[in-house]
Order: sequence, then C-alpha cells, then structure tokens
Amino acid sequence: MDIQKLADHESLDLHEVINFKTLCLAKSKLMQGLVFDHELRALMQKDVEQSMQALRELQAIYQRAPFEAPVPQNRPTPIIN
Amino acid sequence: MKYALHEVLEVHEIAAFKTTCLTKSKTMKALVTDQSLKDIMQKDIDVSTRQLQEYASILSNAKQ
Amino acid sequence: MNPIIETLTGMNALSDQVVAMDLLISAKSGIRNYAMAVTETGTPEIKEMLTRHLVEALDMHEQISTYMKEKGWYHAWNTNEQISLDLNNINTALNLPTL
Amino acid sequence: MNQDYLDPINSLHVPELADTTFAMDLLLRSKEGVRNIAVALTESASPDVRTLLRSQLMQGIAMHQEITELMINKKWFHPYELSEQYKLDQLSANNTLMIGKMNLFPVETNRKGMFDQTPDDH
Repeated sequence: MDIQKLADHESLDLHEVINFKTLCLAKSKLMQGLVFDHELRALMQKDVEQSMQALRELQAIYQRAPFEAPVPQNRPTPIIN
Repeated sequence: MKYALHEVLEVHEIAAFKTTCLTKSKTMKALVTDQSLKDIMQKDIDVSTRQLQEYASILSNAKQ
Repeated sequence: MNPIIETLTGMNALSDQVVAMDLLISAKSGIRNYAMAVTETGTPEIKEMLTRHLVEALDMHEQISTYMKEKGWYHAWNTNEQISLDLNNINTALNLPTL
Repeated sequence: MNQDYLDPINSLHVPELADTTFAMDLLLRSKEGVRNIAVALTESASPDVRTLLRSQLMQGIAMHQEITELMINKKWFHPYELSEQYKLDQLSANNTLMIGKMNLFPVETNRKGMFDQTPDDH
C-alpha cells in the first residue's frame, strides 16, 4: 500500500504554491538589481534565501504527487524554431 | 476524461456549497413572512436548482 | 416570521432580517467561490457555465442587498448607523436563550 | 549549468525560461485580478461602481481565458496531462533555484546620485 502518495486536491494545491513561490523567488532575486534602498535590498535577499529553502521543501513533498514523473534535463519543447 | 482534474474538483466544491445553500433557502423560505423576501428566496431556489442540475451533469460526465 | 411557526419552534429570534442577512452572506461567499473556480478552469464549457453562474450570483447579491437597504437593515453609506445596527443584532444574538 | 552567469552556454534555454516565467506570472496576476474584483463587487453598493467592476470582471475572465489558451497552445501549461505539468513545475523550480544562488548584483545598486539633482542645479 502506498501511503506516501498525496491526495489529488493537495497535489494540485502544491502545483499552485510551487509556481507561485518560484515566481516570488525570481522576482525578489531580479528586482534587487532595480532597488535603491539598502534595507529593502537586504530584505529582498532575505526573502530570496527563505524562498529558496521553502521551494526546496515544497519540491520534496511534490515528489509524492500521484502524477509524479521523471524530470528531464531540459524542457521537452523548445520554442525557438 | 473530458475535463481536467482541477476543474472537476472546483465544480465539486461549488456543488457542495450550492447544495447547502439550496437546502437552507428551501427550509428557511417557510419561516419568512415578508412577501418580497419570499419572492427573492423563490428566485434563489429556482436558479440554484438549475445550477445544481448543471453541476450534476458535469460531474457525471467526469465520472469514469 | 410566521407567528404560528414561531411559537411552535420557539425560533422567534429567526426574524426576516436574520434570514435576509444569511442570504446576503451566502451570496457573497458564493461570488467569491465562483471567482476562485472560474479562474481555475480552462475547458470552455465549464468556464462558460461558471461565468454565467457568477453573473447570476451577482444579480442575486444585488437584489438581496437592495431589499435589505430598503428595509433599513443594511446601511452601506452610513457606517455609524450600520455599527449601531450591528451592536443591536449582536446583543439580540447574545441574549438568546440556549435551548 | 555552471555558476558563471556570463558563460554563453547558460543562455541555451533562456528564451523559453523567460517566456514561460512571464506567462505564468501573467496567469497568476490575471487570476488574482479576477478574484480581487469579485471580492470588491461583493462590497460595493453604488450602481456606477458595480457596473464598472462588472465589466472589468468580464474583461478579466476573458483575459484569463486568453492567457490560459496561449499557454496550453505553446505547451507551457498542461492542465490535462498532469505528469507533463509536473515536469515543468519541477524544472522551473530548479532553474529558479539556480538563479537564486547566483551573485547577480555584486556591486552597489544604489543609483540615488543619478536622481538627486535637478538638471539646472550645477
């Protein structure tokens, strides 16, 4: 019996949260280049570090989703023709 | 399956919510005296009934 | 509420006002639920249905809030009056005997 | 990928990575917008405000539909094949984690000096 698997609805919620966190991380990281204030930049860096930790934890749990699959090295469908 | 899993789950949530709403409106309508409030509640009952039938048909489509 | 049922059930606290408020709150959470659901769907058939139901819920919310405004149970533009009404209702609810 | 963000090898999959990230951002923002407007509608009583919000709500839903369809067509979003979606989720998380580890802005970013003076103020 596979008690490790997550339920359908929580896996979909995880999908939402992971994508949201990924975007938050990318934004906080890249916006640091646009920021003037030191304290704000430091806070963004703190957010980056916390988000990275959070994202790793989320990824680990996400592996228990029922639709989990081997992750390839790169995206399967390049958009550049 | 014709629909995506997350859509079916959303419809399920909405259907559960609407079911309690319809039950409440049906029972509470009997307790109300004001005619215009009664009318609004009757309209709510009619609309919710039709909506629930639509959810039922989607959910039965989704069932494998 | 119907006086006969009132005495029968001992629910004279469940006034039309309370019922209307319940309907209003249900309409509100319905709208929020629909807005969540509509932005989770991609299949046109389901999306079209949910959007239609969202509009119907908005209509219902509009009707019931207009009705409550006319009755003087809902003061959207007068916060102070709304607060006194709220306090009144809170007291009524608090003083209800537990059956 | 290596740690040197100036190495051209790292630009290999960047256009897709950028576009998928921005598309996902747009999708989430359009969702958020629809939800915010719906909540605002349940709190507004003035007819003109309601009319405005209603039309914007419909516009928001249409926008959400458009961006969803675009992302499905481009194969950036797989609501019907969850295993495919799973791969994309993990990939973009990994890529973003890697960017998070880079030291992108090693020097001072405070450019206040460029803005503090008015042009005539020599």
